[in-house]
Amino acid sequence: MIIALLLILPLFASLFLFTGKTGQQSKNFALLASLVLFAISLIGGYELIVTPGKALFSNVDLESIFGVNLMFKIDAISIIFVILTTLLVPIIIASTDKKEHRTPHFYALIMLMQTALIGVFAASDMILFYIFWELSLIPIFFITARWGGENARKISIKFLIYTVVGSFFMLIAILYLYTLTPTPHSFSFDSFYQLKLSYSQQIPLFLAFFLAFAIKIPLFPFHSWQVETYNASPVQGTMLLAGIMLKMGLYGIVRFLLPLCTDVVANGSLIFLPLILFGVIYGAVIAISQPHLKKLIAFASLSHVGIIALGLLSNSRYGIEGGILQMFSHGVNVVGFFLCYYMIVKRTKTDKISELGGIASMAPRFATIFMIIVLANVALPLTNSFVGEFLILLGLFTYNKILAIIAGLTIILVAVYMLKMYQKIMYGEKKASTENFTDLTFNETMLFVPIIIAIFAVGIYPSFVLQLLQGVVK
Amino acid sequence: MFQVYLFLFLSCVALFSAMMVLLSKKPIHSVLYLTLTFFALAGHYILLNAQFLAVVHVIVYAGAIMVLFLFTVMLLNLNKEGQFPKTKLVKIIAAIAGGLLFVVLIGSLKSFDLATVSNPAVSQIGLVKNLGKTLFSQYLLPFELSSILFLSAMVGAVMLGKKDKE
Amino acid sequence: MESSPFMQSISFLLLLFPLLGFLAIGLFQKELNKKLSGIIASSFVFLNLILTFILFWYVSSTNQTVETNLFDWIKFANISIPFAITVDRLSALMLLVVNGVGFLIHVYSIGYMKNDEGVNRFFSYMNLFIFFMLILVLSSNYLMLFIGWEGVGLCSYLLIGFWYKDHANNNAAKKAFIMNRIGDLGFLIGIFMMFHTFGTLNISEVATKASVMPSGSTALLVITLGLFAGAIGKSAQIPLFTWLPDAMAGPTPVSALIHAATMVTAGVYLVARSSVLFMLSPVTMNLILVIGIFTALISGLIAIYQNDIKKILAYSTVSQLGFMFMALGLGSFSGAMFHLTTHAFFKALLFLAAGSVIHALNQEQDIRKMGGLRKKIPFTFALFAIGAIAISGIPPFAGFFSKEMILSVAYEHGMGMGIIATFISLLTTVYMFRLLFVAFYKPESDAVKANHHIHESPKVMLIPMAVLALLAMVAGFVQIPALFSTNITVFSTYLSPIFFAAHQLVPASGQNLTVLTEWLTLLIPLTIIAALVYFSYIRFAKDRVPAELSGIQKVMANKFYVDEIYDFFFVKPTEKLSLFLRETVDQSIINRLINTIGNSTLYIGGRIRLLQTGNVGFYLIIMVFSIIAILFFNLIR
Amino acid sequence: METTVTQLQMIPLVYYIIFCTALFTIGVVGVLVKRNALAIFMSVELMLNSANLLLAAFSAYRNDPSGQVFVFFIMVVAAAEIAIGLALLVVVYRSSRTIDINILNRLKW
Repeated sequence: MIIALLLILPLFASLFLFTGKTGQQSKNFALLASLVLFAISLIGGYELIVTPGKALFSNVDLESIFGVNLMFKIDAISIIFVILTTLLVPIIIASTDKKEHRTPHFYALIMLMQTALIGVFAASDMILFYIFWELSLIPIFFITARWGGENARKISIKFLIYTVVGSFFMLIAILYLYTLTPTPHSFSFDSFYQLKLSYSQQIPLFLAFFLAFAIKIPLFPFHSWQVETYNASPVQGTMLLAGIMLKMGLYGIVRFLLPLCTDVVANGSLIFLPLILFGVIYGAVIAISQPHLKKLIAFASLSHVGIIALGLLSNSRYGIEGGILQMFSHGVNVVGFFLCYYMIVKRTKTDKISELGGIASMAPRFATIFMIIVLANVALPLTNSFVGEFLILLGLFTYNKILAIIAGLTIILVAVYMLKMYQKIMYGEKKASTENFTDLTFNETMLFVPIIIAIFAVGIYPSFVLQLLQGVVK
Repeated sequence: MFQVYLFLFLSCVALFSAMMVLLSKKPIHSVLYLTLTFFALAGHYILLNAQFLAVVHVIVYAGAIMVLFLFTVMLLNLNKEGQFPKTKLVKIIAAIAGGLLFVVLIGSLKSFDLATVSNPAVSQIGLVKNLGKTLFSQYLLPFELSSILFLSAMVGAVMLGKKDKE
Repeated sequence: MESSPFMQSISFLLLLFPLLGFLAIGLFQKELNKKLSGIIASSFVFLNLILTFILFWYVSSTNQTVETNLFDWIKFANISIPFAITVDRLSALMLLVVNGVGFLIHVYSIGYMKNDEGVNRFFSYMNLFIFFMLILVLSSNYLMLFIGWEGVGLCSYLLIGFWYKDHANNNAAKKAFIMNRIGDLGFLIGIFMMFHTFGTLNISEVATKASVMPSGSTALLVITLGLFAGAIGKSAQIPLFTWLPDAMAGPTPVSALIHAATMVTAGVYLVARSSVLFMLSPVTMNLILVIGIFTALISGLIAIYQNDIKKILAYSTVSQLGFMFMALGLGSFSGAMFHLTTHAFFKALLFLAAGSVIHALNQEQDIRKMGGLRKKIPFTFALFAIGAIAISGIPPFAGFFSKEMILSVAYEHGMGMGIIATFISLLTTVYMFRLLFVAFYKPESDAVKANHHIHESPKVMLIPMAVLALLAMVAGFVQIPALFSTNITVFSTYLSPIFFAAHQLVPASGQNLTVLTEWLTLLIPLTIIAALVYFSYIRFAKDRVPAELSGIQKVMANKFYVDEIYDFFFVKPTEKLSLFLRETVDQSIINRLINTIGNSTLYIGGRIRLLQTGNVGFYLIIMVFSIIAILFFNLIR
Repeated sequence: METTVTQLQMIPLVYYIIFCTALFTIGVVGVLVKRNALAIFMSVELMLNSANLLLAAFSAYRNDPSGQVFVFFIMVVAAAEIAIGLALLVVVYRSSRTIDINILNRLKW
């Protein structure tokens, strides 16, 4: 029931919104719908917490008609991402500014995106997973292409092609798995999990899945779409991309790579972990000298998701649980970060760090909020990402000490680029572009409230999430 | 034995007239040879005891289609020689292609076991009555749909043939 | 061991009060009256101080530890890290220092920050700092200690960059945070190794499990090196000491509280806390000793040639911290803790007095522009002089006793070590009295003459200083050198249960000195001190044209060019690398590669398109041949 | 009629296959050789008819009426196709005054 609501509600909302008249009404409607969804997903989360190890099921058996069985299942891992989605989408919707005159289609696409994302996280059947995976590209493509900035069309096409190439490999892997299942063949996750794959079967499977997810996440060196797309997309699109959509790739790693390619992950880690690690350092180092705020966030994000991938592939429970927790945290943090970016750009019309400065003295409230979000990104203890990064590095350390120490360098680098950025933007004397910087309005402040609550809640009491995961992480 | 001779005779006529369709210079001759081919095929149908098909074949092809072809030839005033010169090369390539295709198609019979096809003493299915029963019971829906196809084809042809009024 | 619920709730309140203070002041920054915030903040710390006394009385009288488990922080599978606090004798001592000095400095700040527009922000940060410092001190496991560790680093960052309009302050703040982070990485690795080895992070459990391990094992080496790396960062030891002098960009009470009395001594506290681990790792102990000595020496030398009053004190702090680490390296944990305590008193006093001077002179910090202040601000002068005497180790002030405790350990270790230690402690006299004479005795500089607004600080500033001065004078009497009396060893007795386990592991080495030697080692330095004071008076109290600096002096005045070296070897290359990766690798290689793939697809498509000649005959031939090919393939298969 | 039917057995099925293949090949060659669109149409008709005959033959030999029904449908479709196709030819001729497929190559690239 909950799953059905979670999927159907946004879909219908989206269809309804396509017929909408004015942007403002549509925004209110979309906001309402997404808040209802959030409440529903919280109910789902509550159900899972009271009975540990339980999972929500939904089966639409269309075997006789189309020969497919629509299987949905939300377990503890899924619910975290579903909640992440339903938490962030209202914020993203609410963040649109009146002045920008978004048409109803904009909100309709966001709701469609939400349908696809929830579908990805809730699917328990490969074909469904794949369909939703690809469906999520459509709205984000249009959002980027139509409401984006300079060169948006070209870049969004590049993004589309790039990620579709990745999904193509995943499709091959899925079909390969399908042929391996005992007759009657099945696409359901469970039938895949029951397969005992030999090492030689796992290797091509791993490569195909890894390529698909590495492009989506993105991991170095497949990241070149990311920065451009972030930069070209309207900020809401960027938030959807960075906050939720990238988690699809990581979610895929948790769902498929870890259970299916156990041996490859166990034996081959020393080959691909250094590559990921290089990407982590790479992103962090580039962020140091990045002159544009949005690109800086993009590279920071590249570095952060790399760490998550490190944790997931570290062959250690700590790393995996930490990784999942960190995915949630990163989603929240990066959206908060982009919101801050949006507040700045809205007022100053520039995101060149060198043209900004002295905001803190004019907008103390904003300065505080921005500082909290920066600190959450720096993984200061008692903020959400500390626990995740700690567990990831601990997991990595138990696996390989050298890698963990190199990965630890990021906690220095992240401090370097974050503080440098914060200092240049917020501190110092006013510049021409920041002369009339006004502090946050009440509505704008409210946008940040859930984010800040999430930052501290997860930072101070992460056991909540960790215990939820306990039954699921194998 | 008579039937075999009849079969061979009809086949020869059909093949010959088919060849002539290609070889004749004037389109009008081609069309007439084509008609001859169709009649030979109609004979084949009768030989197979497929009377209904034979009748329909004659009506549709020899009757309707040929007339259409003839009209078109006349309408477009195509009946002149040398309108469509062709190079030797194309002919050679076409001949090679045709020969190869024939060989390959026949060759593919190799794996085909004709013995499995039963050879009934009396085949009554081609009779109008039997075929009608099948057509109006098992294939009723396609039959009705084909009428819609016809209708749309008709409308399409009219639309296309209509001159733009300007 | 069951602790009484009353004490438990007290220890919990200890954390709650400063947090409440932070939230109350921080959230209502705009609404709150500026005069009120200081009072609120101070009163919360005062409440803490009272609680501290109760706890201190409890742990020192009953020899029990108060353990409180607040909630499970990280808990799944076999990892369990609770949010728990422990009050034992060591933490109670630190509580006294933090809350006591903290309270006095809060009160002082009310006067000092009176006219600053960001006073509410200031006090909220100060309370936040107390909160994190208490977490650091009270934590019962290393990860929670790490929370406090990073938390105080954050507060330090916020407070150094308190006047954020000037980028010099911000740079200093950033530098402090990043250098601390480098140490923190070491700390984290130590924690990882600890968890990996022992499967727990609880401090006492780790100590118990470690005590059965063989001395000098690799795991312990890694753990202790990691923890010590953290301590290096936080306590500004070589090679990460350059942030502390820069940190003087913050308001002076901050320098007094964070960068002299409490936070920077956290490294010493950490090592003392993990005494068992360190005792079992002689390599690390020697490293600590060496680093302590070098830090103390180098920063002492630098301090002699500085002209900024706060920078002198900052280098002095670094030097004293080095001295404490030297004591730790020698295995004298209680000596280090003792010096930590007394140092907190007189260094805080010195900073506050310096703040008072700066306040009087309208933010003038260059001692060359002072002079003759003895008569203008006599109270401040008197208090400053007490501080200077105390830090120089002149009896009967506190510094004498704590230094003597360390020196005697050093002499027991070996005569060479003793002489080095003595030399270091003598350096203190040189730079302190230079400062004292230049600033207060020397004839008035032009700047002072021109300034008619020089005034004594208000009482709200002087009284806390007076209390500190009193402490600096008498605090030493809790531990009197064995030479005079063998009975009064209150301090080391008080801490002995904490370090009992550690000292058990490694029996005290070194020879006992003869009484004569002891007297000599006591009297000769004192004589030299007296000579140095006199010499300084001659040299600095008179109005003399400063001599040209010779080569080596120049090097010292320029802080051994450490900043420049770091800049050249670390900062610049990182920036260059960043630029290189961004411009060359990312844009020119990776992105171009991807785009080339895309473009070449387009290009090939464009070429292949030409195959579509539009000639139907051609298509047909291709089609027929393809059919033939497929059939043929079927045939031969 | 009866006699015809009984004699049917005399003609092996493979004769039909060879004959139809030959007819089909002629059609293919015609399509390849001819440049006149109308002639190509006729060749296509030849191919269709050869397929039709083979279907009918198999149907008779296997005693399965479906084959013949399909032949019927193919005729239907072919008739429709011719109607549309010739109409198209006329339109093409009107606009470009030719039905030479080598000249009608505007569909390139």
